[in-house]
Amino acid sequence: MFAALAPTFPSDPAVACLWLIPALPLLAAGLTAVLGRPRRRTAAGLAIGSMVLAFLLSCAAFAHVLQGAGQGEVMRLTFNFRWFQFGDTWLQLGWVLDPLTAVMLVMVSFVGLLIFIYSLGYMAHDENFTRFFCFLALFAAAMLGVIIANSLLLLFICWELVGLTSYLLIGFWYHKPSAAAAAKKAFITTRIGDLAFLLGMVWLYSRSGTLLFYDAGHGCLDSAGLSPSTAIALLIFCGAIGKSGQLPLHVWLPDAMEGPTPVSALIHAATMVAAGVFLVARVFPLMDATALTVVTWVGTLTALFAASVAVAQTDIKRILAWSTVSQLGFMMIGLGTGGVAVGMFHLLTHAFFKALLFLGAGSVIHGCHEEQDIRRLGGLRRSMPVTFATYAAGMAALSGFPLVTSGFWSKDEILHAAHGWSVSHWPFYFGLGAAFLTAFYMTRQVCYVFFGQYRLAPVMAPHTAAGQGSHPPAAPAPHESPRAMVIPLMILAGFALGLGVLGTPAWPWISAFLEGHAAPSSLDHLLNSDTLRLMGISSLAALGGIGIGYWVYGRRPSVRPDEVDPLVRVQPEVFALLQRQFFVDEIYEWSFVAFHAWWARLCDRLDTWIWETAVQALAYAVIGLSWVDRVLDEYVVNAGFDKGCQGLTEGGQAMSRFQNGRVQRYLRVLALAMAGLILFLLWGCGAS
Amino acid sequence: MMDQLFVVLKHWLVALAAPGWQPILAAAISIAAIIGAFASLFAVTTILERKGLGRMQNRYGPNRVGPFGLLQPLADGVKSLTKEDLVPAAADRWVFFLAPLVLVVPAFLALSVVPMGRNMTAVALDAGVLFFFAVGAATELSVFMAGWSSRNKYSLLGAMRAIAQMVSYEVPLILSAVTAVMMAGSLSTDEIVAAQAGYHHGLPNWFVLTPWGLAGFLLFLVCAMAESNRSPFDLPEGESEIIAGYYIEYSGFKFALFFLGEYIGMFAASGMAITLFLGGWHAPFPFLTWVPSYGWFFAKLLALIGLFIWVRGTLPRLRMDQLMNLAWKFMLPMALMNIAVAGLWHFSAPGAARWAACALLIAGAYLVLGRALFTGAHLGRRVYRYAE
Amino acid sequence: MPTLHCYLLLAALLFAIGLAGALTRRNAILVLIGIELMLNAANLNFIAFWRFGPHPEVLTGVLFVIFAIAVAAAEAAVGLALIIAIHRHYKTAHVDQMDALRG
Amino acid sequence: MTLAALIFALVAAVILGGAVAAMAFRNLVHSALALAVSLAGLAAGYLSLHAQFVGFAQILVYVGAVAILILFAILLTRGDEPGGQALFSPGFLTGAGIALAVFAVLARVILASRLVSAEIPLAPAPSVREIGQRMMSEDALPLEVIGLLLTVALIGAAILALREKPPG
Repeated sequence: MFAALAPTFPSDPAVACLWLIPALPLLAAGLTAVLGRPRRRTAAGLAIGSMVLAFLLSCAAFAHVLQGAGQGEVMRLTFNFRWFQFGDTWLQLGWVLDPLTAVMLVMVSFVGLLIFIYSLGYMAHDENFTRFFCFLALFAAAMLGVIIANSLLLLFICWELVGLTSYLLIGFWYHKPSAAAAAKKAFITTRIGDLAFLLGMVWLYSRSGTLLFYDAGHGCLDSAGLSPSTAIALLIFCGAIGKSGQLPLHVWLPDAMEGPTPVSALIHAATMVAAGVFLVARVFPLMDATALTVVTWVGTLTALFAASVAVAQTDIKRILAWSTVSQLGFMMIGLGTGGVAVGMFHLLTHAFFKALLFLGAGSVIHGCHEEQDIRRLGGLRRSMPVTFATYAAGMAALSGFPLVTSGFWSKDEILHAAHGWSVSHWPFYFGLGAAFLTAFYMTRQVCYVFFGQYRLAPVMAPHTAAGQGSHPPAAPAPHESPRAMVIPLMILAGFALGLGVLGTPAWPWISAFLEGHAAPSSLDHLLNSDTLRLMGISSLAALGGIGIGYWVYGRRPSVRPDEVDPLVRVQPEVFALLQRQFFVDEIYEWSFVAFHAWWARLCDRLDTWIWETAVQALAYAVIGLSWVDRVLDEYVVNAGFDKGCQGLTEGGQAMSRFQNGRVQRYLRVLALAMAGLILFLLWGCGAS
Repeated sequence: MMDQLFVVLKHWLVALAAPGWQPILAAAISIAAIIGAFASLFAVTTILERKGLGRMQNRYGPNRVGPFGLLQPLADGVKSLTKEDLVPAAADRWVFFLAPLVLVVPAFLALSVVPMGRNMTAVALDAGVLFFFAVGAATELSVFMAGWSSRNKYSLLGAMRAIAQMVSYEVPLILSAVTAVMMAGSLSTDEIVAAQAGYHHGLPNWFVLTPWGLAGFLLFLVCAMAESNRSPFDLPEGESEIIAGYYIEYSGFKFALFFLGEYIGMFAASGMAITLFLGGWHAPFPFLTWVPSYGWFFAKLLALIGLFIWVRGTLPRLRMDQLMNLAWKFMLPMALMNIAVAGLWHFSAPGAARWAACALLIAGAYLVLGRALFTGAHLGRRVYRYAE
Repeated sequence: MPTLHCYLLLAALLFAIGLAGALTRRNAILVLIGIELMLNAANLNFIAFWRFGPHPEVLTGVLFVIFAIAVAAAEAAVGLALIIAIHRHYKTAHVDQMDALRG
Repeated sequence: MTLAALIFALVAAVILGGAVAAMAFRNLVHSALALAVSLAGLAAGYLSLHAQFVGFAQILVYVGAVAILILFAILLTRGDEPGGQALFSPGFLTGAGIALAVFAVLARVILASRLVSAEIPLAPAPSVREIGQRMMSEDALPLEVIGLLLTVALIGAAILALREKPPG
């Protein structure tokens, strides 16, 4: 696709083939779009096949980068081409291959692949199977495009595509009003951020004259690029806020859970929401101190806020959504305080274990007939053991169980960076609090879902009977999910636990890789005092959260769905506040939405009373004129014209009287003429 | 002396008359001679034909009147002269009456340009061959008149058939004659005959002894048969189909005239064939030159008539589409090819090579056209549109 | 002794007869016949002028007539074919009924 | 009354008689035959003018071909015409008058013309050979054109006379 436009094709095969990675899913999406609805196997085959190829190519690219790693500076291969010309300047697009891209590529394509496979099982009974896979493939293409983009414009294009697919997938079950509303909400909310993003981009272009990140020393991120600028950075960060659901634009993310669970896992946990973080990481050189401070504080508040809200939620997926928000806040803290490496490390680990958790939740929902309320679930430890084991691993990773989980190490990195932050210590303390709360609500959730006994009434609640997809109200006994869903769970669990080794203080490979120098492996980094102290503190917070959570919910699991939450007995108002998510939605409702409604009504009045009258007057004037014109036409022009035509017609008829196809008449005229001619000649001769 | 007998006789007779009337007398004498000679030849031919056909069909033929039935023609003549002359009530009298004359007169006229011996051409015209064909064209008119005037659908059909056939075969007839004209470089029959004089190591210089000459002769002969409505081209008077064709209604003397006209036409065609290809009145071999020239001419004429009779007794009648296909798809291209070959012959050096080349060309054309003619596709639907 | 005038007058008369026929007869074929007569009148004129002209040895007149005859033959063929086609279509051979071109 | 004058009188009589008959007969076939007679007379006239070749060509072409053609055309077109129709087209008197006028004018011109050559040049005897040479040398181009014309006319006539296809 791009290569066709390339004036000089890059010699490096890795870069040359880079465009294939998004192109393949795009092709799959296109082909699937023209497929008929019943062609399920073809659609799935196309999507998954394209994803497999993309994954292999990503691995190849990753290996290519890995070879070049470790020589002091970051290895960065770019390829730019001209898209179109306005005035005398060419607008250039391009793609880049550097450690950041490589890592993200591998992560996204791998998680995406697993989730595709998972969807085989989860969506097996949906009649819009093909459409679903078409959207998924399109999303994957767009996401990969975001990753490899070397131009802010190309990134923005793919970014919007991502937003579009997110909208389509949240509203996938559009027959549910809540789903449609959620999709609209997500779309509009992210638009707000994207508007700021666009402004920042335009401003950046006006400043630097190019939107390429890296262009042999002329890109806006190159060392020779323009100096960091607070305003532009913040505007672009607004885009990130919108996408990754930071305060104050977080409201769409919990509602986005209306979409199918694989979608939640892929888009709203692993990849798309991480795109914001990735964007900040990508444009990190543009960020100056002020911008980074803003990023840090936004992240901090989001982390704490979302974690506290998550404590009081009862919908299994909403809890995970809120935790996603808070984890994204953690990533922002990491970016703001510790730089790209820290944030990206948590992004990677989080992608894996959060995807794991969502898929586990999906498995639970799938097994319990679309039941999402944790108070009605319970005791699934026995009925779906694999799900339980993997879910427990994910939960441990999320709540940062010391040493054995990847979440522990990445979060520890962030806390470490926050602690070392020169500006303020509050992010550190808030982060600790958020970590504690994370552990607490995860424990609460696990206790509700997997311990105790099964509380779901044999008779289904109405809102579930009207449940998604084409599920028949089967026997209430929960069952383990099919293999297509279980195997990805296990793989992800493995990564969720083991991925941490890439970023331990003893061997910080990931940061080294991202910054492009060899990773120093030395145990004393791990063993020096304050590292240990921080590790201790964070593990204390995690273990404390787990412990208290178990003390509150695990000792005596609730037996009936309508049993009140233990916390309500302690602090009803606070709990209510948390349950209502600090009334943010309501505030927005009363402020912005109301204002908009009022404004719209005002415009409507304006339209009706002022503009319309003006238009009406004008219209009447024109009508009058045309009437005059018509009269003129009919009684003046037409009459004269008709007269002329009539005259012509009569003349023609008079002429045509001679033209009576009688050959002999013609012959007679001829003969007479000949005689006349001869006589004329004769007299002519006589005269001469 | 023997050779020029008749010429001298004529001159002597003419010399008797007054100068002013001499040309007219000369013309009258030659006309009388031609009429007498060919009328008697007609009588001979009829008996010859009837007996010959009888032999070919395992019967005796006429054998009652006179010795061996030799006086049969006389009897026929008397009979037809004394017979009642019927004219159909609805017939168009004048045309009906004129038709036989229009047939007979041009036939005799045509004979007048044929050289029957040394200096024995009745009317030595500069454009003799052209004249021959021109007057031959009048026969079609007479046939039409006969068929149309006697208000009989069979006769009309016969006339139509005959005219279609004649018109079709006139083209190859003339074209095949053109070769001889080309070679002789003249339209005058005398010069054509003169061009075939002399001998060339033992053989006469007749055109028929050259490839194009042979082909032209055969073409001319076939076309002559068709022109004179003789079997196998006797569709116009096919008894089994349309009784007697265009002269059903004729009887008595008019019928005899038609009969006469047909035979005279045949004689004329044979005479022209002899003139064009068979060396006219020239003797076939040098040592036979003592035989009078008219002797040779009439010998050849009788031979050709014998051939005509033989063919008539042998071949079955053609179908109409076959007839037309033969004319337009075989004879005409063949004649054109023949003209081309004659040109080649004329402009290439004498020798065996020329001979072989021309023979090969003609043989090739013959094979190709013959094959094309007899692939069944051409023997299929008949496209015959006059009797709509 | 017939002179040029005689032949010219004869030709003129023939022409007039043909013209009269072409002008008055209804049947298209007869109109064609009249036209043929006129043509032949012209031919006769050519021959007469050639014969009585100052240079009879120059054969232009004769050749002209020969060509004229050829052309006339073609003309007759095509004309008759036209008449037959028209008759087949309009079921008439009368020129006063063939007026489809009237204005 | 010399022989030549007699011949001319005969020829003229045949020509004019034939022509008038051809134009006046009610029966089309009679007209065609009369035409043939008239043309044959014309051929005789050519002969009397020492144009042998032309005369024979005239007979060959007109009597042999054109007359037959006309007869066929008559038989083909006369199939379905009710008898007793008007012989002449409407207003034929004017036509005849016009023809008469034309003849008068022509005669006036001829008689008024001054090309009265008292002495008749002695009869030339154009041999066919000369005509042929002339045709092949100077008039080669017209000859070719005539050949082309005849071919075209042949094909065209064949196509015209073909049966009409039923529409569609």
